[in-house]
Amino acid sequence: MKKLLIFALLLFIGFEILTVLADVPFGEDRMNVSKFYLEKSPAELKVANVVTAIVVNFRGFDTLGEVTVLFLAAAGIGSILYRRRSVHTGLNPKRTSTEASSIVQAGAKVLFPLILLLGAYVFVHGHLTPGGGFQGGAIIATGFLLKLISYRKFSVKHSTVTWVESLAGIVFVVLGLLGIVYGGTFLENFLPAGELNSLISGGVIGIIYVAVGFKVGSELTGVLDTLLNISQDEETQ
Amino acid sequence: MIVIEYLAYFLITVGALFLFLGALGIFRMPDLYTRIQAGTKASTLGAMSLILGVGLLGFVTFTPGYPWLIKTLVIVIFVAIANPLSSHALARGAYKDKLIPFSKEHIDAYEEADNNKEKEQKEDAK
Amino acid sequence: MSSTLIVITLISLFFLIVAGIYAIVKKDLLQAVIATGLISLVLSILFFILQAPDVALTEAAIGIALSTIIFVLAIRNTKRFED
Amino acid sequence: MTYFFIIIISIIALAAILAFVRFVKGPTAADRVVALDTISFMAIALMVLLGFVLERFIYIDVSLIYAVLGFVGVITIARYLEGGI
Repeated sequence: MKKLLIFALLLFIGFEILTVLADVPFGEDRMNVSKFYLEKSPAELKVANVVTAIVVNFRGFDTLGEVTVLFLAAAGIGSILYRRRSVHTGLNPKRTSTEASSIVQAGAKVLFPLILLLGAYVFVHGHLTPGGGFQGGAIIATGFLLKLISYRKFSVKHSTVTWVESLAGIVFVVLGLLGIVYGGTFLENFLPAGELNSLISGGVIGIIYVAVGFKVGSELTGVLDTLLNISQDEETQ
Repeated sequence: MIVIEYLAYFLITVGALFLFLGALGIFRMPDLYTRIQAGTKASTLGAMSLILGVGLLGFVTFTPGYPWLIKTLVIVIFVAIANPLSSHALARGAYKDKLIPFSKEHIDAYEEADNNKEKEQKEDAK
Repeated sequence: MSSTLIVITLISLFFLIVAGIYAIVKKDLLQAVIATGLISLVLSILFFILQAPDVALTEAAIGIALSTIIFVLAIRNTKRFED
Repeated sequence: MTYFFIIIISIIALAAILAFVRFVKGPTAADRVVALDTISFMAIALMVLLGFVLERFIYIDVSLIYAVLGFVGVITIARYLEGGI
Protein backbone atom coordinates (compact mmCIF):
# COMPACT_ATOMS: atom_id res chain seq x y z
CA MET A 1 0.00 0.00 0.00
CA LYS A 2 2.75 2.40 1.00
CA LYS A 3 4.80 1.60 -2.10
CA LEU A 4 1.74 2.07 -4.29
CA LEU A 5 1.14 5.48 -2.73
CA ILE A 6 4.74 6.53 -3.33
CA PHE A 7 4.50 5.35 -6.93
CA ALA A 8 1.32 7.32 -7.51
CA LEU A 9 2.86 10.43 -5.97
CA LEU A 10 5.98 10.13 -8.14
CA LEU A 11 3.81 9.67 -11.22
CA PHE A 12 1.83 12.82 -10.36
CA ILE A 13 4.98 14.90 -9.78
CA GLY A 14 6.54 13.63 -13.00
CA PHE A 15 3.40 14.48 -14.96
CA GLU A 16 3.31 17.99 -13.52
CA ILE A 17 7.00 18.59 -14.32
CA LEU A 18 6.50 17.34 -17.88
CA THR A 19 3.51 19.61 -18.44
CA VAL A 20 5.49 22.60 -17.20
CA LEU A 21 8.47 21.69 -19.38
CA ALA A 22 6.22 21.31 -22.43
CA ASP A 23 5.49 25.03 -22.32
CA VAL A 24 9.16 26.01 -22.51
CA PRO A 25 9.94 26.97 -26.11
CA PHE A 26 12.85 25.15 -27.73
CA GLY A 27 15.59 26.81 -29.73
CA GLU A 28 14.65 30.41 -28.98
CA ASP A 29 17.01 32.98 -27.54
CA ARG A 30 15.72 33.62 -24.05
CA MET A 31 18.81 35.16 -22.43
CA ASN A 32 17.56 38.70 -22.05
CA VAL A 33 19.30 39.43 -18.74
CA SER A 34 22.79 38.50 -19.93
CA LYS A 35 22.30 40.60 -23.04
CA PHE A 36 21.38 43.54 -20.82
CA TYR A 37 24.53 43.03 -18.73
CA LEU A 38 26.80 42.67 -21.76
CA GLU A 39 25.46 45.83 -23.35
CA LYS A 40 25.22 48.01 -20.28
CA SER A 41 28.47 47.32 -18.43
CA PRO A 42 30.94 48.63 -21.05
CA ALA A 43 28.61 51.34 -22.34
CA GLU A 44 27.33 53.02 -19.18
CA LEU A 45 29.43 51.77 -16.28
CA LYS A 46 32.69 51.86 -18.32
CA VAL A 47 33.87 48.58 -16.81
CA ALA A 48 35.90 46.33 -19.09
CA ASN A 49 35.45 43.17 -17.01
CA VAL A 50 31.77 42.26 -17.16
CA VAL A 51 32.08 39.74 -14.31
CA THR A 52 33.20 42.51 -11.97
CA ALA A 53 30.30 44.73 -13.05
CA ILE A 54 27.84 41.94 -12.29
CA VAL A 55 29.41 40.95 -8.97
CA VAL A 56 29.87 44.42 -7.54
CA ASN A 57 27.20 46.56 -9.16
CA PHE A 58 24.24 44.59 -10.52
CA ARG A 59 24.44 41.94 -7.80
CA GLY A 60 26.27 44.02 -5.22
CA PHE A 61 23.85 43.16 -2.44
CA ASP A 62 24.69 39.45 -2.86
CA THR A 63 28.38 40.30 -2.55
CA LEU A 64 27.67 42.03 0.75
CA GLY A 65 25.99 38.81 1.88
CA GLU A 66 28.98 36.72 0.80
CA VAL A 67 31.37 38.97 2.72
CA THR A 68 29.12 38.62 5.76
CA VAL A 69 29.16 34.81 5.44
CA LEU A 70 32.95 34.87 5.32
CA PHE A 71 33.02 37.12 8.40
CA LEU A 72 30.72 34.71 10.25
CA ALA A 73 32.95 31.76 9.34
CA ALA A 74 36.03 33.59 10.61
CA ALA A 75 34.21 34.58 13.80
CA GLY A 76 33.09 30.96 14.33
CA ILE A 77 36.62 29.60 13.96
CA GLY A 78 37.91 32.28 16.29
CA SER A 79 35.30 31.55 18.95
CA ILE A 80 35.96 27.80 18.84
CA LEU A 81 39.75 27.99 18.93
CA TYR A 82 40.32 31.11 21.00
CA ARG A 83 39.90 29.48 24.41
CA ARG A 84 42.65 26.96 23.76
CA ARG A 85 44.99 29.66 22.61
CA SER A 86 44.45 31.83 25.67
CA VAL A 87 45.75 29.05 27.94
CA HIS A 88 49.23 30.15 26.98
CA THR A 89 50.40 32.87 29.27
CA GLY A 90 53.64 33.59 27.43
CA LEU A 91 53.88 36.55 25.09
CA ASN A 92 55.11 34.44 22.18
CA PRO A 93 52.71 31.56 21.60
CA LYS A 94 54.30 28.31 20.56
CA ARG A 95 53.41 28.31 16.91
CA THR A 96 56.20 26.34 15.29
CA SER A 97 58.34 23.82 17.06
CA THR A 98 61.44 24.43 14.91
CA GLU A 99 62.73 27.34 12.91
CA ALA A 100 62.59 27.07 9.12
CA SER A 101 65.87 26.77 7.27
CA SER A 102 67.66 30.00 6.46
CA ILE A 103 67.09 29.58 2.71
CA VAL A 104 63.34 29.50 3.22
CA GLN A 105 63.59 32.50 5.54
CA ALA A 106 65.57 34.52 2.99
CA GLY A 107 63.13 33.54 0.25
CA ALA A 108 60.19 34.54 2.43
CA LYS A 109 61.84 37.88 3.13
CA VAL A 110 62.24 38.53 -0.61
CA LEU A 111 58.86 37.20 -1.71
CA PHE A 112 56.60 38.61 1.03
CA PRO A 113 56.42 42.21 -0.31
CA LEU A 114 56.15 40.92 -3.87
CA ILE A 115 53.16 38.74 -2.95
CA LEU A 116 51.47 41.64 -1.15
CA LEU A 117 52.09 43.82 -4.24
CA LEU A 118 50.59 41.14 -6.48
CA GLY A 119 47.49 40.88 -4.28
CA ALA A 120 47.09 44.66 -4.33
CA TYR A 121 47.49 44.61 -8.12
CA VAL A 122 44.78 41.98 -8.45
CA PHE A 123 42.18 43.86 -6.46
CA VAL A 124 43.02 47.36 -7.66
CA HIS A 125 42.75 46.18 -11.29
CA GLY A 126 39.59 44.21 -10.55
CA HIS A 127 37.56 46.06 -13.15
CA LEU A 128 40.19 45.73 -15.91
CA THR A 129 41.71 42.26 -15.61
CA PRO A 130 40.39 38.94 -14.26
CA GLY A 131 40.25 38.69 -10.52
CA GLY A 132 39.04 41.04 -7.86
CA GLY A 133 38.63 41.52 -4.17
CA PHE A 134 38.22 37.92 -3.11
CA GLN A 135 41.18 36.65 -5.10
CA GLY A 136 43.41 39.53 -4.06
CA GLY A 137 42.49 39.00 -0.42
CA ALA A 138 43.32 35.30 -0.69
CA ILE A 139 46.71 36.13 -2.22
CA ILE A 140 47.49 38.60 0.59
CA ALA A 141 46.54 36.02 3.21
CA THR A 142 48.85 33.51 1.52
CA GLY A 143 51.69 36.00 1.72
CA PHE A 144 51.13 36.44 5.44
CA LEU A 145 51.03 32.66 5.83
CA LEU A 146 54.43 32.34 4.13
CA LYS A 147 55.86 34.74 6.69
CA LEU A 148 54.05 33.00 9.58
CA ILE A 149 55.39 29.52 8.79
CA SER A 150 58.92 30.76 8.13
CA TYR A 151 59.58 32.94 11.17
CA ARG A 152 58.82 31.99 14.73
CA LYS A 153 58.80 35.56 15.96
CA PHE A 154 56.53 37.00 13.29
CA SER A 155 52.98 37.36 14.55
CA VAL A 156 49.85 39.15 13.45
CA LYS A 157 48.18 41.56 15.83
CA HIS A 158 44.56 40.55 16.14
CA SER A 159 43.45 44.06 17.07
CA THR A 160 44.89 45.41 13.79
CA VAL A 161 43.18 42.65 11.84
CA THR A 162 39.85 43.46 13.47
CA TRP A 163 40.23 47.19 12.81
CA VAL A 164 41.07 46.74 9.11
CA GLU A 165 38.22 44.30 8.66
CA SER A 166 35.64 46.53 10.36
CA LEU A 167 36.76 49.62 8.45
CA ALA A 168 36.52 47.80 5.12
CA GLY A 169 33.03 46.55 5.94
CA ILE A 170 31.93 50.04 6.98
CA VAL A 171 33.26 51.49 3.71
CA PHE A 172 31.24 48.93 1.73
CA VAL A 173 27.99 49.65 3.57
CA VAL A 174 28.48 53.44 3.56
CA LEU A 175 29.07 53.44 -0.21
CA GLY A 176 25.87 51.43 -0.66
CA LEU A 177 23.90 53.86 1.53
CA LEU A 178 25.37 56.86 -0.36
CA GLY A 179 24.02 55.20 -3.49
CA ILE A 180 20.55 55.34 -1.92
CA VAL A 181 21.02 59.03 -1.11
CA TYR A 182 22.29 60.10 -4.54
CA GLY A 183 20.84 57.61 -6.99
CA GLY A 184 17.84 56.02 -5.37
CA THR A 185 18.92 52.36 -5.03
CA PHE A 186 21.43 50.53 -2.89
CA LEU A 187 24.94 50.55 -4.44
CA GLU A 188 23.90 52.90 -7.24
CA ASN A 189 26.93 54.23 -9.11
CA PHE A 190 26.99 57.89 -8.14
CA LEU A 191 30.60 58.77 -8.99
CA PRO A 192 31.57 59.77 -12.58
CA ALA A 193 32.17 56.69 -14.69
CA GLY A 194 35.37 57.85 -16.37
CA GLU A 195 36.87 56.31 -19.48
CA LEU A 196 36.80 52.68 -20.57
CA ASN A 197 40.01 50.68 -19.95
CA SER A 198 41.65 53.26 -17.70
CA LEU A 199 42.57 52.66 -14.07
CA ILE A 200 40.23 55.28 -12.60
CA SER A 201 36.95 54.21 -14.14
CA GLY A 202 33.74 52.52 -13.14
CA GLY A 203 32.93 54.90 -10.29
CA VAL A 204 32.38 53.12 -6.98
CA ILE A 205 33.25 49.65 -8.33
CA GLY A 206 36.99 50.07 -7.88
CA ILE A 207 36.61 51.47 -4.34
CA ILE A 208 34.28 48.65 -3.29
CA TYR A 209 36.66 46.02 -4.64
CA VAL A 210 39.57 47.55 -2.71
CA ALA A 211 37.42 47.41 0.45
CA VAL A 212 36.45 43.78 -0.24
CA GLY A 213 40.12 42.92 -0.81
CA PHE A 214 41.17 44.38 2.54
CA LYS A 215 38.28 42.67 4.32
CA VAL A 216 38.88 39.20 2.84
CA GLY A 217 42.64 39.48 3.29
CA SER A 218 42.42 40.43 6.97
CA GLU A 219 39.76 37.81 7.71
CA LEU A 220 41.70 34.95 6.12
CA THR A 221 44.92 36.11 7.78
CA GLY A 222 43.15 36.02 11.15
CA VAL A 223 41.80 32.52 10.44
CA LEU A 224 45.24 31.19 9.45
CA ASP A 225 46.91 32.79 12.46
CA THR A 226 44.31 31.28 14.79
CA LEU A 227 44.72 27.84 13.22
CA LEU A 228 48.51 28.02 13.48
CA ASN A 229 48.50 29.11 17.10
CA ILE A 230 47.13 25.86 18.50
CA SER A 231 50.22 24.32 19.99
CA GLN A 232 50.95 20.65 19.65
CA ASP A 233 51.70 19.75 23.24
CA GLU A 234 48.39 21.23 24.25
CA GLU A 235 46.64 18.86 21.86
CA THR A 236 48.09 15.80 23.53
CA GLN A 237 46.62 16.65 26.92
CA MET B 1 63.45 41.67 -35.49
CA ILE B 2 63.87 38.41 -37.41
CA VAL B 3 66.81 37.54 -35.15
CA ILE B 4 64.62 37.96 -32.06
CA GLU B 5 61.96 35.76 -33.64
CA TYR B 6 64.39 32.91 -34.36
CA LEU B 7 65.83 33.28 -30.86
CA ALA B 8 62.31 33.01 -29.45
CA TYR B 9 61.59 29.82 -31.42
CA PHE B 10 64.90 28.36 -30.24
CA LEU B 11 64.11 29.22 -26.59
CA ILE B 12 60.63 27.70 -26.79
CA THR B 13 62.01 24.45 -28.26
CA VAL B 14 64.73 24.23 -25.63
CA GLY B 15 62.19 24.92 -22.88
CA ALA B 16 59.79 22.21 -24.04
CA LEU B 17 62.64 19.70 -24.32
CA PHE B 18 63.88 20.48 -20.82
CA LEU B 19 60.38 20.22 -19.38
CA PHE B 20 60.11 16.79 -20.99
CA LEU B 21 63.52 15.77 -19.61
CA GLY B 22 62.50 16.88 -16.14
CA ALA B 23 59.36 14.79 -16.30
CA LEU B 24 61.39 11.84 -17.60
CA GLY B 25 63.75 12.24 -14.65
CA ILE B 26 60.85 12.25 -12.23
CA PHE B 27 59.49 9.14 -13.90
CA ARG B 28 62.74 7.15 -14.05
CA MET B 29 64.85 8.11 -11.02
CA PRO B 30 65.06 5.58 -8.19
CA ASP B 31 64.37 7.61 -5.04
CA LEU B 32 62.98 10.92 -3.82
CA TYR B 33 66.16 13.00 -3.69
CA THR B 34 67.27 12.18 -7.23
CA ARG B 35 63.72 12.87 -8.41
CA ILE B 36 63.79 16.25 -6.73
CA GLN B 37 67.04 17.21 -8.39
CA ALA B 38 65.81 16.10 -11.82
CA GLY B 39 62.49 17.85 -11.41
CA THR B 40 63.87 21.10 -10.04
CA LYS B 41 66.79 21.86 -12.31
CA ALA B 42 65.34 20.66 -15.58
CA SER B 43 61.85 22.00 -15.09
CA THR B 44 63.04 25.38 -13.78
CA LEU B 45 65.23 25.90 -16.82
CA GLY B 46 62.52 24.57 -19.11
CA ALA B 47 59.73 26.74 -17.75
CA MET B 48 61.95 29.85 -17.62
CA SER B 49 63.22 29.56 -21.17
CA LEU B 50 59.81 28.63 -22.60
CA ILE B 51 58.10 31.60 -20.94
CA LEU B 52 60.91 33.94 -21.98
CA GLY B 53 60.65 32.66 -25.56
CA VAL B 54 56.90 33.27 -25.65
CA GLY B 55 57.49 36.75 -24.22
CA LEU B 56 60.00 37.58 -26.96
CA LEU B 57 57.65 36.20 -29.60
CA GLY B 58 54.81 38.32 -28.24
CA PHE B 59 57.11 41.35 -28.17
CA VAL B 60 57.70 40.90 -31.90
CA THR B 61 54.16 39.89 -32.87
CA PHE B 62 51.78 42.24 -31.02
CA THR B 63 51.76 45.93 -31.81
CA PRO B 64 52.32 47.29 -28.29
CA GLY B 65 54.66 44.46 -27.40
CA TYR B 66 56.35 45.69 -24.25
CA PRO B 67 53.54 44.93 -21.68
CA TRP B 68 53.57 41.29 -22.74
CA LEU B 69 57.36 41.12 -22.39
CA ILE B 70 57.29 42.76 -18.94
CA LYS B 71 54.61 40.42 -17.61
CA THR B 72 56.40 37.32 -18.85
CA LEU B 73 59.65 38.62 -17.32
CA VAL B 74 57.86 38.95 -13.97
CA ILE B 75 56.66 35.34 -14.28
CA VAL B 76 60.22 34.22 -15.13
CA ILE B 77 61.59 35.95 -12.02
CA PHE B 78 58.93 34.35 -9.81
CA VAL B 79 59.60 30.89 -11.26
CA ALA B 80 63.33 31.36 -10.74
CA ILE B 81 62.80 32.17 -7.05
CA ALA B 82 59.92 29.85 -6.23
CA ASN B 83 60.83 26.47 -7.69
CA PRO B 84 64.30 26.00 -6.10
CA LEU B 85 62.96 27.30 -2.79
CA SER B 86 60.08 24.83 -2.64
CA SER B 87 62.31 21.94 -3.74
CA HIS B 88 64.85 22.76 -1.05
CA ALA B 89 62.15 22.88 1.61
CA LEU B 90 60.71 19.59 0.37
CA ALA B 91 64.05 17.77 0.39
CA ARG B 92 64.75 19.02 3.89
CA GLY B 93 61.30 18.01 5.08
CA ALA B 94 61.66 14.53 3.62
CA TYR B 95 65.07 14.13 5.25
CA LYS B 96 63.69 15.19 8.63
CA ASP B 97 60.80 12.78 8.02
CA LYS B 98 63.44 9.97 8.08
CA LEU B 99 63.20 9.03 4.42
CA ILE B 100 66.25 6.89 3.59
CA PRO B 101 68.23 7.94 0.52
CA PHE B 102 68.82 5.30 -2.15
CA SER B 103 72.54 4.55 -2.28
CA LYS B 104 74.80 1.54 -2.18
CA GLU B 105 77.39 3.13 0.05
CA HIS B 106 75.63 4.73 2.96
CA ILE B 107 77.26 8.13 3.01
CA ASP B 108 75.20 10.76 4.77
CA ALA B 109 77.08 14.05 4.66
CA TYR B 110 74.22 15.98 6.18
CA GLU B 111 74.23 13.84 9.33
CA GLU B 112 78.03 14.09 9.58
CA ALA B 113 77.81 17.86 9.37
CA ASP B 114 75.19 17.87 12.10
CA ASN B 115 77.36 15.65 14.31
CA ASN B 116 80.39 17.87 13.77
CA LYS B 117 78.34 20.90 14.72
CA GLU B 118 77.18 19.22 17.92
CA LYS B 119 80.77 18.26 18.78
CA GLU B 120 81.92 21.84 18.24
CA GLN B 121 79.14 23.11 20.42
CA LYS B 122 80.09 20.69 23.19
CA GLU B 123 83.73 21.77 22.96
CA ASP B 124 82.67 25.38 23.09
CA ALA B 125 80.63 24.64 26.20
CA LYS B 126 83.64 23.09 27.83
CA MET C 1 44.37 24.38 -33.13
CA SER C 2 40.98 23.48 -31.72
CA SER C 3 41.71 19.75 -31.99
CA THR C 4 44.81 20.32 -29.83
CA LEU C 5 42.63 22.04 -27.26
CA ILE C 6 40.26 19.08 -27.30
CA VAL C 7 43.16 16.69 -26.70
CA ILE C 8 44.40 18.81 -23.77
CA THR C 9 40.87 18.85 -22.35
CA LEU C 10 40.62 15.06 -22.59
CA ILE C 11 43.99 14.57 -20.87
CA SER C 12 42.96 17.03 -18.14
CA LEU C 13 39.66 15.22 -17.61
CA PHE C 14 41.52 11.93 -17.29
CA PHE C 15 43.85 13.46 -14.67
CA LEU C 16 40.84 14.91 -12.88
CA ILE C 17 38.99 11.62 -12.63
CA VAL C 18 42.03 9.58 -11.55
CA ALA C 19 43.04 12.15 -8.92
CA GLY C 20 39.48 12.34 -7.63
CA ILE C 21 39.23 8.56 -7.22
CA TYR C 22 42.65 8.60 -5.59
CA ALA C 23 41.63 11.29 -3.11
CA ILE C 24 38.62 9.24 -2.04
CA VAL C 25 40.29 5.82 -1.89
CA LYS C 26 43.56 6.72 -0.15
CA LYS C 27 43.66 6.16 3.61
CA ASP C 28 46.55 8.55 4.25
CA LEU C 29 45.01 11.99 4.66
CA LEU C 30 48.05 14.01 3.57
CA GLN C 31 48.21 12.20 0.22
CA ALA C 32 44.49 12.78 -0.25
CA VAL C 33 45.09 16.50 0.30
CA ILE C 34 47.86 16.48 -2.30
CA ALA C 35 45.46 14.82 -4.73
CA THR C 36 42.96 17.61 -3.98
CA GLY C 37 45.64 20.12 -4.94
CA LEU C 38 46.14 18.33 -8.25
CA ILE C 39 42.38 18.42 -8.83
CA SER C 40 42.26 22.18 -8.39
CA LEU C 41 45.29 22.59 -10.69
CA VAL C 42 43.63 20.58 -13.46
CA LEU C 43 40.30 22.36 -12.93
CA SER C 44 42.08 25.68 -13.33
CA ILE C 45 43.53 24.57 -16.68
CA LEU C 46 40.06 23.44 -17.78
CA PHE C 47 38.51 26.79 -16.86
CA PHE C 48 41.37 28.48 -18.72
CA ILE C 49 40.65 26.49 -21.89
CA LEU C 50 36.93 27.24 -21.56
CA GLN C 51 37.88 30.96 -21.63
CA ALA C 52 36.78 31.80 -18.09
CA PRO C 53 39.87 33.51 -16.65
CA ASP C 54 38.01 34.88 -13.62
CA VAL C 55 37.01 31.42 -12.46
CA ALA C 56 40.44 30.02 -13.27
CA LEU C 57 42.08 32.73 -11.18
CA THR C 58 39.74 32.07 -8.26
CA GLU C 59 40.45 28.35 -8.45
CA ALA C 60 44.18 29.07 -8.57
CA ALA C 61 44.12 31.46 -5.62
CA ILE C 62 41.81 29.44 -3.37
CA GLY C 63 42.39 25.87 -4.50
CA ILE C 64 46.10 25.30 -4.66
CA ALA C 65 47.26 27.44 -1.78
CA LEU C 66 44.62 28.28 0.79
CA SER C 67 42.45 25.18 0.94
CA THR C 68 45.49 22.88 0.82
CA ILE C 69 47.08 24.83 3.66
CA ILE C 70 43.94 24.79 5.80
CA PHE C 71 43.61 21.02 5.25
CA VAL C 72 47.26 20.50 6.23
CA LEU C 73 46.76 22.58 9.38
CA ALA C 74 43.71 20.51 10.23
CA ILE C 75 45.68 17.28 9.74
CA ARG C 76 48.42 18.64 11.96
CA ASN C 77 45.95 19.02 14.81
CA THR C 78 44.72 15.44 14.40
CA LYS C 79 46.65 12.26 13.63
CA ARG C 80 48.17 11.02 10.38
CA PHE C 81 49.47 7.63 9.36
CA GLU C 82 51.14 6.34 6.22
CA ASP C 83 50.21 3.03 4.71
CA MET D 1 53.78 28.50 -36.98
CA THR D 2 50.66 26.66 -35.88
CA TYR D 3 52.28 23.25 -36.38
CA PHE D 4 55.20 24.42 -34.24
CA PHE D 5 52.89 25.24 -31.34
CA ILE D 6 51.00 21.96 -31.75
CA ILE D 7 54.28 20.04 -31.45
CA ILE D 8 55.36 22.05 -28.40
CA ILE D 9 52.01 21.56 -26.68
CA SER D 10 52.10 17.81 -27.35
CA ILE D 11 55.60 17.58 -25.84
CA ILE D 12 54.35 19.34 -22.71
CA ALA D 13 51.30 17.06 -22.55
CA LEU D 14 53.53 13.97 -22.83
CA ALA D 15 55.72 15.32 -20.01
CA ALA D 16 52.64 15.94 -17.87
CA ILE D 17 51.51 12.35 -18.44
CA LEU D 18 54.94 11.06 -17.32
CA ALA D 19 54.81 13.17 -14.17
CA PHE D 20 51.25 12.01 -13.54
CA VAL D 21 52.38 8.39 -13.68
CA ARG D 22 54.86 9.23 -10.94
CA PHE D 23 52.03 10.88 -9.03
CA VAL D 24 50.01 7.68 -9.15
CA LYS D 25 52.97 5.35 -8.50
CA GLY D 26 55.03 7.36 -6.02
CA PRO D 27 55.34 5.45 -2.79
CA THR D 28 55.57 8.31 -0.30
CA ALA D 29 53.76 11.63 0.06
CA ALA D 30 56.89 13.61 -0.84
CA ASP D 31 57.13 11.89 -4.25
CA ARG D 32 53.62 12.97 -5.01
CA VAL D 33 54.38 16.54 -3.98
CA VAL D 34 57.35 16.59 -6.38
CA ALA D 35 55.12 15.35 -9.20
CA LEU D 36 52.48 17.96 -8.33
CA ASP D 37 55.10 20.72 -8.32
CA THR D 38 56.42 19.69 -11.74
CA ILE D 39 52.92 19.45 -13.20
CA SER D 40 52.12 22.91 -11.85
CA PHE D 41 55.18 24.43 -13.56
CA MET D 42 54.16 22.70 -16.79
CA ALA D 43 50.71 24.23 -16.34
CA ILE D 44 52.26 27.68 -15.97
CA ALA D 45 54.19 27.24 -19.21
CA LEU D 46 51.11 25.86 -20.97
CA MET D 47 48.96 28.79 -19.83
CA VAL D 48 51.46 31.36 -21.13
CA LEU D 49 51.67 29.47 -24.43
CA LEU D 50 47.89 29.24 -24.78
CA GLY D 51 47.53 32.92 -23.88
CA PHE D 52 49.84 33.75 -26.78
CA VAL D 53 48.15 31.35 -29.21
CA LEU D 54 44.62 32.50 -28.35
CA GLU D 55 45.87 36.15 -28.41
CA ARG D 56 44.45 37.03 -25.01
CA PHE D 57 46.79 39.36 -23.17
CA ILE D 58 44.99 39.27 -19.83
CA TYR D 59 45.04 35.48 -19.56
CA ILE D 60 48.62 35.31 -18.31
CA ASP D 61 47.52 36.79 -15.00
CA VAL D 62 46.38 33.29 -14.08
CA SER D 63 49.84 31.82 -14.64
CA LEU D 64 51.36 34.71 -12.67
CA ILE D 65 49.16 33.80 -9.69
CA TYR D 66 50.10 30.15 -10.10
CA ALA D 67 53.82 30.88 -10.15
CA VAL D 68 53.52 32.85 -6.92
CA LEU D 69 51.09 30.74 -4.93
CA GLY D 70 51.91 27.20 -6.05
CA PHE D 71 55.07 27.08 -4.03
CA VAL D 72 53.53 28.28 -0.76
CA GLY D 73 51.44 25.12 -0.60
CA VAL D 74 54.51 22.97 -1.25
CA ILE D 75 56.46 24.78 1.47
CA THR D 76 53.61 24.25 3.94
CA ILE D 77 53.51 20.50 3.21
CA ALA D 78 57.31 20.36 3.50
CA ARG D 79 57.24 22.16 6.84
CA TYR D 80 54.60 19.71 8.02
CA LEU D 81 56.74 16.72 6.97
CA GLU D 82 59.70 18.32 8.72
CA GLY D 83 57.68 18.58 11.90
CA GLY D 84 58.04 22.34 11.88
CA ILE D 85 54.46 23.55 12.08
